Amino acid sequence: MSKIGDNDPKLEKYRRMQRIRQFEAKAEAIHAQGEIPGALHTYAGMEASGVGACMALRDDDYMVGNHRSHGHPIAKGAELRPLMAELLGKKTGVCQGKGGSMHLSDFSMGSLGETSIVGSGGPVVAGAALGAKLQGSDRVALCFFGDGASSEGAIHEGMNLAAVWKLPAIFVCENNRFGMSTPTSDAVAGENVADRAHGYGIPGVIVDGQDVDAVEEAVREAVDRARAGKGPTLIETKTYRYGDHAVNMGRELTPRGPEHEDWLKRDPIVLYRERLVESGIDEATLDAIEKEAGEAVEDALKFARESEYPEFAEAFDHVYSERLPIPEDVQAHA
Amino acid sequence: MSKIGDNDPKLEKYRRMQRIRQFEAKAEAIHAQGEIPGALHTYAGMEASGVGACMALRDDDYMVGNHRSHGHPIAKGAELRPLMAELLGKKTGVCQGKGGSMHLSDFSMGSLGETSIVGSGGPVVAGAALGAKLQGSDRVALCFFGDGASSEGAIHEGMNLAAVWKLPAIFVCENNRFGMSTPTSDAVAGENVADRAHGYGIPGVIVDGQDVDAVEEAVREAVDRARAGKGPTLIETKTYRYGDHAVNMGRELTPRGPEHEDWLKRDPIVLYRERLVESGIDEATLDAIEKEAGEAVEDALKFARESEYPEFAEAFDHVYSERLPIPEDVQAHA
Amino acid sequence: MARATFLDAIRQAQQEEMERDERVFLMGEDVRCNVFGTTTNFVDMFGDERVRDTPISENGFVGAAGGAAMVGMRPIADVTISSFLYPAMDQICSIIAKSRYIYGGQAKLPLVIRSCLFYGNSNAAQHSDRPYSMFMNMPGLKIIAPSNAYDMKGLLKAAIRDDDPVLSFEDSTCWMAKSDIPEGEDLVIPLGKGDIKREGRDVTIIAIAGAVNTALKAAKELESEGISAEIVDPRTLVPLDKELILQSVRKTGRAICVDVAHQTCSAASEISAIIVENEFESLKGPVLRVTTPDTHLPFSPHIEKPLYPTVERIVAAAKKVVGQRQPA
Amino acid sequence: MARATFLDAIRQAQQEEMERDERVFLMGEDVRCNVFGTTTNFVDMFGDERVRDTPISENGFVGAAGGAAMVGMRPIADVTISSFLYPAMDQICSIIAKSRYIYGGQAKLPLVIRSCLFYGNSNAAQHSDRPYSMFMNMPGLKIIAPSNAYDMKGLLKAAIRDDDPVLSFEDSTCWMAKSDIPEGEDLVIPLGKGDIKREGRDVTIIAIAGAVNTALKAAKELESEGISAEIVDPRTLVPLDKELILQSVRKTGRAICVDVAHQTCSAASEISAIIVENEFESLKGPVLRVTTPDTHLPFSPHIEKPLYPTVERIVAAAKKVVGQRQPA
Ligand SMILES: Cc1ncc(C[n+]2csc(CCOP(=O)(O)OP(=O)(O)O)c2C)c(N)n1
Ligand SMILES: Cc1ncc(C[n+]2csc(CCOP(=O)(O)OP(=O)(O)O)c2C)c(N)n1
Ligand SMILES: [Mg+2]
Ligand SMILES: [Mg+2]
Repeated sequence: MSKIGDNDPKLEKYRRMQRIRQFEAKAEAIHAQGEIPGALHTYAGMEASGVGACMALRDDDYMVGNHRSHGHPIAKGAELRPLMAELLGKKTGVCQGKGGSMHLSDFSMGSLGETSIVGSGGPVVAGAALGAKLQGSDRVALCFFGDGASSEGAIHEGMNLAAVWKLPAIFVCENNRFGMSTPTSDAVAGENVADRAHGYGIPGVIVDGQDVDAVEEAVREAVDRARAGKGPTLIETKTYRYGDHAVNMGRELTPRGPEHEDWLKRDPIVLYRERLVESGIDEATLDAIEKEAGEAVEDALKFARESEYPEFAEAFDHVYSERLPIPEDVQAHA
Repeated sequence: MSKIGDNDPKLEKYRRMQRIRQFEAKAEAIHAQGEIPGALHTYAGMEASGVGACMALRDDDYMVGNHRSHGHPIAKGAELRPLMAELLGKKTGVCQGKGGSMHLSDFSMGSLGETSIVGSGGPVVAGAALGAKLQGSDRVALCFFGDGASSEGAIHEGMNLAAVWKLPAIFVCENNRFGMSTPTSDAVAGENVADRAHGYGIPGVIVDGQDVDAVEEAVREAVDRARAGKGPTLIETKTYRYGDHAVNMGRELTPRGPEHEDWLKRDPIVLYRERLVESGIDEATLDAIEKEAGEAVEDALKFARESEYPEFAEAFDHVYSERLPIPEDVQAHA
Repeated sequence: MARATFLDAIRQAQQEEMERDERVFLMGEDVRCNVFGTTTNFVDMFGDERVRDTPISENGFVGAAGGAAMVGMRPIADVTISSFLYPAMDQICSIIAKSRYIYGGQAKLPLVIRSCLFYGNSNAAQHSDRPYSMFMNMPGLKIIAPSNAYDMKGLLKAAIRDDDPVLSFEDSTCWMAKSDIPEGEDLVIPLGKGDIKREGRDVTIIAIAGAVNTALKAAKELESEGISAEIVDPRTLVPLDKELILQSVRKTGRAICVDVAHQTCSAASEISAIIVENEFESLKGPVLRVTTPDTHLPFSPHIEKPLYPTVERIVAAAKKVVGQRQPA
Repeated sequence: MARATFLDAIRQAQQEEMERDERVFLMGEDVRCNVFGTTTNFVDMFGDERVRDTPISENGFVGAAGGAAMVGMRPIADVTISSFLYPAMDQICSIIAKSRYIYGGQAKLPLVIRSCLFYGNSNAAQHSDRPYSMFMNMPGLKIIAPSNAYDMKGLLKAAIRDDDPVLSFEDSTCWMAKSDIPEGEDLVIPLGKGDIKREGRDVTIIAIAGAVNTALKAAKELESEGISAEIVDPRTLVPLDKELILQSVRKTGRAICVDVAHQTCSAASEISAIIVENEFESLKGPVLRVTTPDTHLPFSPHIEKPLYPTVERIVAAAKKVVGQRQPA
């Protein structure tokens, strides 16, 4: 399926941000109507962070994300159908209905999980980078984690491990100013999460998380360093989430200050579109991409809706390599 | 029991270092003969670190240490009898024979544990400091941990918690150049552990760990800061352990480089004695203190040897506030 | 008496104990914003020194609860969802459970670690744990797992007053259920005392936390089929009221253990082992377990829900044991 | 055939599998210096990329084993002493046990987490844990707990070749005991197959890890008193060879579960529950457990040693169950 401006990385960035935004808008709407079970943590406002970072990666590079999991796979280039089907708990979902909204991880795109245990991606990324190194490949592994996650021991241990072993890892802290309801400054000591890098003797970089090019550039530098065997980098993208911690919760958890409006004015997609237009791309192309993204979302939803739910026996698959025996009394009453 | 030069903090520092050195020399000797069960991790070479730090504390300040637990309580002023009795597994031991060499913790001296799980003191110290703050007292809490321990998530979490809450805590990393057999540089990313402080926005101080006065001064400054409500400090004492990771193991674990001899030349007790003599203290006084320390160790050993072992039923005390019921079949064959 | 939900019972217990004893304080992630409704107006009432939002570092703040307890405070650490106990496992097992012992009684750790059992609602495997049996294997911890609002309040108050560390597992399937709760009165249920939730003659059903309510429904259905089930709710898992369980089994001669946790090495397994060890002579049939099989919990609701113990499975198990020796 | 110790069996298994498959590598604290003797000359043979000393960060390097496995490696993570699994609990439970499932089979985690059961030698409560039953409650992990050098080698090789994560619990009381181990031959013992360590008629003793050796001694003593004990060694705790256990109980009609772990929610409890659930009709007496009581382990050897299952306690338990229905 060829797409408008295929192979143009500039347009690709726009496309992916659009896909994230529209995918989630749809998801939020049908979640409100009860079509998606469980909690839904949206990435709206943070698209430049994920897309900028992933555009600096190769398709075969590794990536681990977190509970706010919709943006990362789309940023890395994943198909929307299996993602939407996963949100609906369908068998055709990217995780066969086992993972849901917090775990939209597409391994075919180099993902190694979107893990909903805060901070738990740190060691995994160090390990993936170690694996790449031991295999003599030049792949790198990138970890998305939140400002709140920086307080977890797992992030510290992952960074220390990567730094001491000079592993090809990139740690991207998406600082969206809150961990659930708690402002970053109430939970994270120090001015910037990136300042932690100093203690590990690795570069610490702060970047405007609303500027997809700036994020891409910072990550690209880190990727080059990593591929050259010079070890990890810690990058902090200063960004903002528009929605509450999770959407459709019936009450507001996150206290918003006056800066809320300022952030809305610096919408990453609007900013980037302006830049593209300034650089000579015509509005019609961008409109077409936007429309195409909307159609892809609709297509994904249709696919998801028409897909089957998993069968009960599948609940016993993937605990181990072979299906677990199903206890008789459970089977009898399922 | 009055002691030579009582109330003179200068002599007290010398005394405590002597007591540690001689207590451990005796312990090592009788451990070699099988009189002390379990592993024995000695503090020889590191006395200035513990004594300097503890001399900057008040008796009622809190402290948590680690598996290398002999030095800290003596540095804080503990009696030797219960410590030696503990090494021998006696009922009169400071932990009633439950803790042994890795856990010489005297709560009457403000200790809140010498915990042998590497790094696990970090959160405890943050909590003790929080407790002091909530109680409106001006006590501070100090955490001794090793260079190796700095890699543990628990240390990171404890420091972040203390920093974000501006707790009266002091983190003293005793960098003795190895974690078991592993050189610090192979396990700990960054030049200095103290550099981690930057990431938490707290002071990070490096101090000569062989100079008891320098350690005391650095810790005193941190204590003043803490009591004034200005939050924690991370201090790294650059020091060295003379013995292997644990003594009497039958083989050498730690690879020693040529710097071994240099460290021996900078023995903290010898250095301090020279300074005292230069400052006008006469040798006889210092000899007397040394002798007195030796006698105290002998007295402690005699006490320990003459003490009873705990009774079997005591194995069921202190799991909870009340003694556990002893299963009949266990009791019958004990 | 006033009707109150399970969640409100938690709030009441915390509030009353914080009013009663200023050493009690509360910390956890997002407790100020009152995510689940157990800290309504707490910041106003107690100030934000005693109602503390923590960094996202469970090992850090749970361990800090241990440290604060050692210096004379009585912390409540709110770990929200039980799955987040794993990052805190070391401080719970190495420090909190063991410090009193390892230091020969010098340390005291009066603290409560609260977390909810958050299963059954499409939260997927990383958020659906019911890990209490892991902690039952670790001496030094007391454990409560109440099944209704009344017990929740009384046990939580007892836990906060207890001089030992207590883990409180709060079943989210019970959150909205209401009980009559005495007002003003001091409702404290001693740790270690189980409760007969329903008397019966033919079979003893020992059920844990939310499973008690499923078992009660099953008992009704069994009643209509002429089988009289006694429902025993241990309420406290450590210490466990063995005598109450054994007494009931002596009477009925048959036992079923119902537990929403994974089967292997579950509380249900433990109770079964205790029964057969002590009441073999009374048993007229096998002790059966109705548990969640040893698979993870999937997101998709259609395949998640049938994994937990259901009324049907309990009824079938009861018929199996009762039928075995006493055909209808 | 050559005599080799349990520790040497571990070394052999690791060496042979590292020679056989270059995806296998080893990491842990101080593995290069070969603390316990399971990595003798490994750095020379395999280089220090494949034999890695880690920082002291169990959650970090155990999780890194998970990450490395996901990209196609087959790591062995050496966590030295089982007590240090607690800091790594989150990566083990949330990532390693669950990733294959939560991602619908996209993730594969072939890795081994080794640690020893380091009890009985005055190491005090923080270093004496035997926590396997905690992990038995967590689906997605396989668990081996061998009792002799032969089994150790064969099971560890199987574990390294297995496509799922395996926890290897290595009982330090077995370290120095020797077995005949076939040389050159490829000794691989399939996970999930138990072993009858001694045949008998009157009572089945299911024992775990080091307890197998205590049980074998007890069996000798029982023999001299006219009681014939069958010793069943499950060897693998997950998956558990239930059929072998039940078969034996069908024959003897009596069962004792011996386990050096704390009693509550132990493997012994689980095995007891399985037996009574499935073989109630065969049972001639109660299933008894001989375990370590639910206290911590003290440093002082005089009070530590009597806490573990002893020959005397096993003999007494056997006499109790055999005597009950079949007086001498
Ligand atoms: C170990 C753990 N603790 C707590 C939670 C509950 N939780 C889910 S998301 C979240 C906030 C995370 O904040 P941050 O890392 O900044 O990511 P954000 O949600 O802001 O993108 C919390 C506390 C969790 N999932 N895992
Ligand atoms: C969590 C944990 N992991 C591993 C160990 C084993 N161990 C005991 S001491 C030690 C080295 C500690 O090094 P460091 O912190 O530098 O302290 P030092 O012994 O050098 O004083 C190790 C690895 C332990 N006790 N706890
Ligand atoms: Mg955030
Ligand atoms: Mg060290």
